[in-house]
Amino acid sequence: MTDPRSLSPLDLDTPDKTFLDANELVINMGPQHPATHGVLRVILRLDGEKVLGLECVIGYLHRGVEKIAENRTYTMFNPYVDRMDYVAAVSNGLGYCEAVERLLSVEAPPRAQYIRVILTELNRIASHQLWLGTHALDIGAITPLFYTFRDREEILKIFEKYCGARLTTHAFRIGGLQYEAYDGFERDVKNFVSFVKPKIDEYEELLTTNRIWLERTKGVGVISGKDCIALGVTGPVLRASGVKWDIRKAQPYANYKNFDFEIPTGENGDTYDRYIVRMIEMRQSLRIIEQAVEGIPEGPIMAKVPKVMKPPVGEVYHSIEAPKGELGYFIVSDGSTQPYRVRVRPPSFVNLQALDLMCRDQLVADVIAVIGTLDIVLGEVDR
Amino acid sequence: MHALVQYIESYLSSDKTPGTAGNWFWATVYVLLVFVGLSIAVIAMNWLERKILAHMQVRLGPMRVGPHGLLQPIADALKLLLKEDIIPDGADKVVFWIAPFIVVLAAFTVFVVVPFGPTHAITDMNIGILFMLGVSSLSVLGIVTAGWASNSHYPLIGALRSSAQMVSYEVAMGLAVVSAILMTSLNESSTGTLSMIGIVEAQKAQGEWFLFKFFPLGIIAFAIFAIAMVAETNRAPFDLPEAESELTAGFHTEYSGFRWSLFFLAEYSAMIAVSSIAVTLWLGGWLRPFPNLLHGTTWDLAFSFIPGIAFLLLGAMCFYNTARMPKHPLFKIQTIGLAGFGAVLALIGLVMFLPPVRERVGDIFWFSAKVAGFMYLYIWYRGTFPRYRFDQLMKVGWKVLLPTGLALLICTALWAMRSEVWTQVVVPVGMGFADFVRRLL
Amino acid sequence: MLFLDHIYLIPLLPAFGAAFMFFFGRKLTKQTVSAVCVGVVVLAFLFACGAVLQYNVWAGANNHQPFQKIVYTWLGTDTGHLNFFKQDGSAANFQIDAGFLLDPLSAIWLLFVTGVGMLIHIYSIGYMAHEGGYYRFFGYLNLFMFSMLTLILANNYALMFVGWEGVGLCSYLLIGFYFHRKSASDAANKAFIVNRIGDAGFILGMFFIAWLMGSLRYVDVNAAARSGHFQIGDPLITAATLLLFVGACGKSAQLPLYVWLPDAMEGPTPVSALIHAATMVTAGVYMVARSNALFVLAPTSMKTVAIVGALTAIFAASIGLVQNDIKRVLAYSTVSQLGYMFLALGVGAFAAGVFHVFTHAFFKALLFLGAGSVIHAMSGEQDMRNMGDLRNRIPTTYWTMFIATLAIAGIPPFAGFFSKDEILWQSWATESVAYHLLWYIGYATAFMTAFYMFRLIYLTFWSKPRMSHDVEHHIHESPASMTMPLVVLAVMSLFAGFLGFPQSLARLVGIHGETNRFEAYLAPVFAKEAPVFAKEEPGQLAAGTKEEEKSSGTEYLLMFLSVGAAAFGWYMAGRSYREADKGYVEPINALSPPVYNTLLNKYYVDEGYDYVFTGRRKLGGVRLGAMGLGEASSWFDANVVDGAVNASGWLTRVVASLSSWWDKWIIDGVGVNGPAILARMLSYPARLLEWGLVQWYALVMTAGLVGFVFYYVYH
Amino acid sequence: MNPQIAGNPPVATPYFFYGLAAIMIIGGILVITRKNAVHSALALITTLLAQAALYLMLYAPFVAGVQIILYAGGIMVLFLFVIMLISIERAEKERQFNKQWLVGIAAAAALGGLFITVYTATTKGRVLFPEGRTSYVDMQNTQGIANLLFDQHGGTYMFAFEIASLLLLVAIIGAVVMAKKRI
Amino acid sequence: MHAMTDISTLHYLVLGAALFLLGVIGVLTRRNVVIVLMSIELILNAVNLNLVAFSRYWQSIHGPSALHGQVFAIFVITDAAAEAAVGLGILIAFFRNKETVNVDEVNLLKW
Repeated sequence: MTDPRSLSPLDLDTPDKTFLDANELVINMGPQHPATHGVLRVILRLDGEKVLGLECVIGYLHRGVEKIAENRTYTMFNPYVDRMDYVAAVSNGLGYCEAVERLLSVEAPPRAQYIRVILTELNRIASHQLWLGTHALDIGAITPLFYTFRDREEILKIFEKYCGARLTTHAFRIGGLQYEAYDGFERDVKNFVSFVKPKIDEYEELLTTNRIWLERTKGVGVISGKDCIALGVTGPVLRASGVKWDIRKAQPYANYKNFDFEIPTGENGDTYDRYIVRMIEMRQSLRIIEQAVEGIPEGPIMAKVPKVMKPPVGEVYHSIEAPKGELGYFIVSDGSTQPYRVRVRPPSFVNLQALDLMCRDQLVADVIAVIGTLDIVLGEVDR
Repeated sequence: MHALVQYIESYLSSDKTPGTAGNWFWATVYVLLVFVGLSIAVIAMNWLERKILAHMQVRLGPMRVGPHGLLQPIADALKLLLKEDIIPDGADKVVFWIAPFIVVLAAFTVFVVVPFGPTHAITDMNIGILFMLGVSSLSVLGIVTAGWASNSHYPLIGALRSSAQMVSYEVAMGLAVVSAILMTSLNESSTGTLSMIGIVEAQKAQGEWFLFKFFPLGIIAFAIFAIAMVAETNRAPFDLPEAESELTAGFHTEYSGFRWSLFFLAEYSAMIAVSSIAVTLWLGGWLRPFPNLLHGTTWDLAFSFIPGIAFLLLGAMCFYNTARMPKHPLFKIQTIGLAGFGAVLALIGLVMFLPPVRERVGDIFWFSAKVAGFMYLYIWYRGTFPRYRFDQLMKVGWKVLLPTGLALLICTALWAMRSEVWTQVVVPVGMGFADFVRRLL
Repeated sequence: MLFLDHIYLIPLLPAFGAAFMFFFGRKLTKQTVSAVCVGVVVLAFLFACGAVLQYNVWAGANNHQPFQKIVYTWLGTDTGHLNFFKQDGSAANFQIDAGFLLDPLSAIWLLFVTGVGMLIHIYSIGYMAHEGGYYRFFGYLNLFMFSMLTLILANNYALMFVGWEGVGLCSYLLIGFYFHRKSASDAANKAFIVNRIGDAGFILGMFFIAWLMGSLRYVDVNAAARSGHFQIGDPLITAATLLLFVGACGKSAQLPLYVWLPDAMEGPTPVSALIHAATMVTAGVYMVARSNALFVLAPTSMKTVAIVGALTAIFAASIGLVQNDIKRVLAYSTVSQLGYMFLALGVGAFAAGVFHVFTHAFFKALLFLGAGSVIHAMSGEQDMRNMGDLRNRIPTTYWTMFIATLAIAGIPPFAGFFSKDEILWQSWATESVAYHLLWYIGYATAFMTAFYMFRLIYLTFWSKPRMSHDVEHHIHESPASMTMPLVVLAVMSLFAGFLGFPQSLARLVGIHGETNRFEAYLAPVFAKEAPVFAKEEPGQLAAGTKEEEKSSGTEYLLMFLSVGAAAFGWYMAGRSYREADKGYVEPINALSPPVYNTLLNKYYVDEGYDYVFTGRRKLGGVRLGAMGLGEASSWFDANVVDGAVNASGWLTRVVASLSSWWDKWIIDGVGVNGPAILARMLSYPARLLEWGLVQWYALVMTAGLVGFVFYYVYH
Repeated sequence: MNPQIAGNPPVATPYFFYGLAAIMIIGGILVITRKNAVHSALALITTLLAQAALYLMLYAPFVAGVQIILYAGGIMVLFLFVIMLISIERAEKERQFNKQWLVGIAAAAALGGLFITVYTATTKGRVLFPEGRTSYVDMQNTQGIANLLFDQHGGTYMFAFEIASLLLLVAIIGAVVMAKKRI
Repeated sequence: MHAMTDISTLHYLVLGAALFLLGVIGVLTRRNVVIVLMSIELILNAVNLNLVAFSRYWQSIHGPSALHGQVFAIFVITDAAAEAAVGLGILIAFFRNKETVNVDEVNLLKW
């Protein structure tokens, strides 16, 4: 048997030989498929149940967000970014706002920074909870989905109370915040922290030592740190492969350098390690939230920003650690009120490149597990 | 009129099943009863699975159709019957038609020999357990043809998986069953039997459930069977053939409406059927708990009240929930419905206290209760476990269960023959060895 | 005598390291690799020190003969498979041994090769720490050490040639270490091919020697040469020495075969330091010095050596004036300094040439290692135009390099001053006035050397920072494993010169007696030549005879002049480059752009070679050189040779088709196939029973069944 | 009719026999005439099940059970599996009968004629196949077969049974060796 | 009730003969190997039917334990299983090499 990694890229013209001879069977998964998390289409080339290679076909959800940006003012474009990774809308907004702030050379006041951190970390927990539920569902455990959605609801309630929206929040403004934290915001956040801590143990009880879960995830979709770096994979996937890279630590933004937290890493880079890493990340996020909510300073929530934003001519690349990995914004300003070009570096899109490598030589059922463990959001992949 | 009553009474006091007795009329009545009972059981199972699973998953489950969604299965059934029946283009129409019927037929036919009581079976066959295994294995044919006839990749893979899985686990299942059958021959008078009723009678005669016989051999056999039967019915965590995240819906992806509901019916009937086998072989079938230890008329009387009490408790639960219903006018009908349902249950409970009834429904109640326990297990598995991968499933079947089953069979046989083994093997060999040692010295 | 008796262990230790890397290197960690490879070289160095000390004791008791240790005879007449006849027709007892020889000349080489090699090995640990192919690199380095030590310690030309080829191979491997870079592999090929030309000369010269002398052992050859049997100016000896010198030109990068050395800078910097500055390139010098007994018999060869050396020196130095790549400047400097050494050899000042080799090894290795450290600090940047103002960022590197620059420029009292001055003085001191021209050339070169070296220092360490932001951010001093060798080498550059403290200066400061210890130590190797000159050709060559030195006054003047030239070079460089900022103007460019461009493009020598020798470019529509020859022979082959072949083929075909017709229709048709067709027709009925269709068999079975039942029922 | 005294009534009436026989014959004809191998296999399954019912009528319940488990549940599943593995679209479009089909049918007809003559023949005053009447014996069929196969004193067919197990082992290995692409 | 005559052994024999003939025709005329194998199963089943019928007849003469015919039938079924496994294995190997299931295209001893 030749090493499947040495095979040429998927050749879709390969004739579908007889099922028996089954050297190569080409199967189309998606775009309408329960396990592809949206409208991802995967063309699999199989030898029996073994994956020889696969190709992702994307673009079914393309809305031209980057192009739209060129015809909107900086302020007007802000809500659009929420629609990319819609399960982590707050993170998207944070990245965009900070990028434009850098372009304008302003900095949000400390109080705004703290509230931003709290909301972003809450959103990270929400994103991971959603990931856990759907991932477990893909592998066949249906119950965790309901547990996680129940607890995610509490986060969405806080969002709703804060800004009125639950999913596409548009929580931040360039230069700070639009809304002051409502009365009892701190109390709500503290309550949530104490509420969700035992719940995370509950998820782990269901899965972490479950024999079938271990068999389905250990050694599945292994990717080495080197390959991760070569492919540009970031986020929990990279960390599970043993690379300690988190932008919150590596290039601190907002005021993450004021908080004490750890970056979990895995060893084997398999699906199980990614699961563990995300579970620990949720706990670490709670740690950050606890510290942040204790230390919210008083003061203004909005920096001095001109009504009509005309950033100086120039360009800026700013990236943050979104729940799925490095989310970067590259904005070119030509001095007018509208950006000349906005380019988004979405973590899901980049991480999806690793799918082929991770699925080679695995079984079809593992493809499902691997898609789940990559934690992609098609809105962000296609933009 | 009197003659009719007398006829019925004479039948009820018979000690034979209608099939054994060759009574066509009663056999037909029994077939109808079993069919109707089974359908009700499947409907109830449908509702219960949804409710129990929902409560495991911190949600309510069906609540709208009828009080606490009690009428939901009926609504579903109506919907399925009224749905358009789609046959995909390019499908093999004849086979596509026949396949669900094969599955349903196989699932229902096995109930011909299921003993709900010493006389409460349609017939008692000489080869009862063999018949059950054989006919239930016929459902593989239906699944394979269904998958093939759909002319689509996912059903075909699902069907192949399903049949490979069922064929594989049948082997382990068969070995576990054989070791139980071996135990029936240890009766002083009997020479062993394949008859379902005979197996239960053997347990009664030997004074213990086969589950506890030759501890721990009986329990191991039961465990093998309990695992294999989950795989055999394609239920979680062995539900690969219909793993929706991989194969959409497995072999019945292309089926809809009435024909789909047949598959549904067959799946649940098969679950009940294999649970019945387990109950019959290891859990003493219709026997009430401790029939030998707590015997005597007083204990009989005490135990015969339990079915009625159980129904009364169910009725009481309904009434309690009725009281908890919202007092809004919109809920009026539901409240009344729930109360009515409770009343019916309570009435049934009361009827079960009547001496002629309570003396005869005890067997059926205990059998059904044990089967219901298995049904709950099925639901519990589904709420807890992720799904196995196919190679892991095959590994469990062939590398774990099959060798264990073989070893178990040999151990059971040796244990059963231990006196012969002792007198004819161990003692002569030991004597010979002693002789050898003596000569050596 | 432990060390002397087991002298063969010195080359074998690195050979063991190389073999270990070859077989197991891939699996080893970097720590293990460095421990093994550096360890064996350190051991070799210690062993070499021991051997030299023992030799000195031994030589004192044995009339300063060379020490020989013959391990086994590799090939020779006494093995019975070889008959050897000399030029005069007499049979000779010709032998080639795996033998080792230690005398003052090889002792000096042995010490600085192992010593500098050891330092560079240690340096490489730090330099290569983040590179791929770590074990490969060290394996090659060890293999190089093995080859070089074989070259040095061989007791005959044949074994020397083994080492000679070995170092060539290692040089090829190490230049092409980054083989994924096209430029690196091209440079490696170039080095190998150019060396091959020189090697051809060497091997022919070796044949001449064997033919003339009947032996390749140094002791035999020297004895024969000094026996007076040969006349001075013997044409055969001249031919042999000229051929040997061709080999030396190839290996030591002299005109016109120097072209490979600048390109060899594609290799890692430690390699440049070890092979292409300190050790391997001096192999030519070693070989000529080793053959001194022959060379003195051939004055024409001596002149050639001197002239080529002087021309190379000024030629390379002038190119070095304008190069921008820090390593290239050093490469041309190396070529230039090698020219000096050959100049010294050519004028008969063998000891002076060897002394320059010795001092040059230290300061040039130091310069290269320092350049490597700079490159390391600059994140791989090699262009001096993008450096500047590094002296405070990497002070150790700066100071050590500064010392080396002072040494190479010839500022007293650094090592270079003594050796270079000795060469200049010796070339002036020759009788023939024509030789004074060589002194002028050498003098101009000395000025240029000072200029371009201080240009390097100013552009790199002084002037304004011109590097990009990112690079500037990362500037850092190298690790200790890299700076430690720098310091050691700097100390050596400072003090090595005092080994050859000139007699005249010593007199000046009031010291009497033998101060030029170096020359004295080498005396047993070279001194014997003097009488030969004196007798045969007085006045032509000054050689190392102190009696014929001119007055000390002239020597002081010359010293003062050369120091003045160096100082003036320093001053000029400082004036031009001290304040250089982005977009500074080269002074030569400002003076005369055509000259500048010619120098910048290295006198267009590479292009010229492409036109004339390789034929890579067409000269007026005609392809010359190797490729031209290939094209011509290809045309000849395709048209003339193949045409003849095709014609004979056509003839054969015509005849064959006639024969084929006869065979096909008459022999096969009637004679062979006829019976076969007959047989097939006859066998068809039998075939019906067995024609392979399963169902036909079943049918036959059924028929049989019918028959049997029928018989059973009705019989 | 009193169920108590039913005793051992005939298991089935002749209607059952003729009905089952008709199913079997029709099934057999379908097996050899269908283009689609899956249809053939389904027809064969029908035939086999009907035959199992005939075994029950012949008071051979154990054989009937084995017929269902092994034939219908085992061998035919194997057949269906293989049919699905090989693509049959092409086979359906081709000629279904071979070139000597006429000769084959003629040979079969001759055999059939012989069967008829044999079943109706008498030789030398002796009826070749007597009109045997089945009588109904109540017995423990399974135990009887078990006694023949392996009773305590060696069993009449014990050796044959062991040989059969060996045969099955050989068949398993052979099938695996032949069907597997890479061993 | 018993309007028809009872079913005798000969009835079964005739049925068996008919099945046997169908099987023979299938084996002799069909090209599809799968169907040929199924026809062989038909033949084996016809034989089994005869065996069980004779066993029944034998029982009526020699008593209820004379079950030799049924034991034979079980052996035949065993053989049928082995034959099907090996036959289908050959078929798969054949199909893999020749891409056909037609028996008359297998007229070479090796390919």
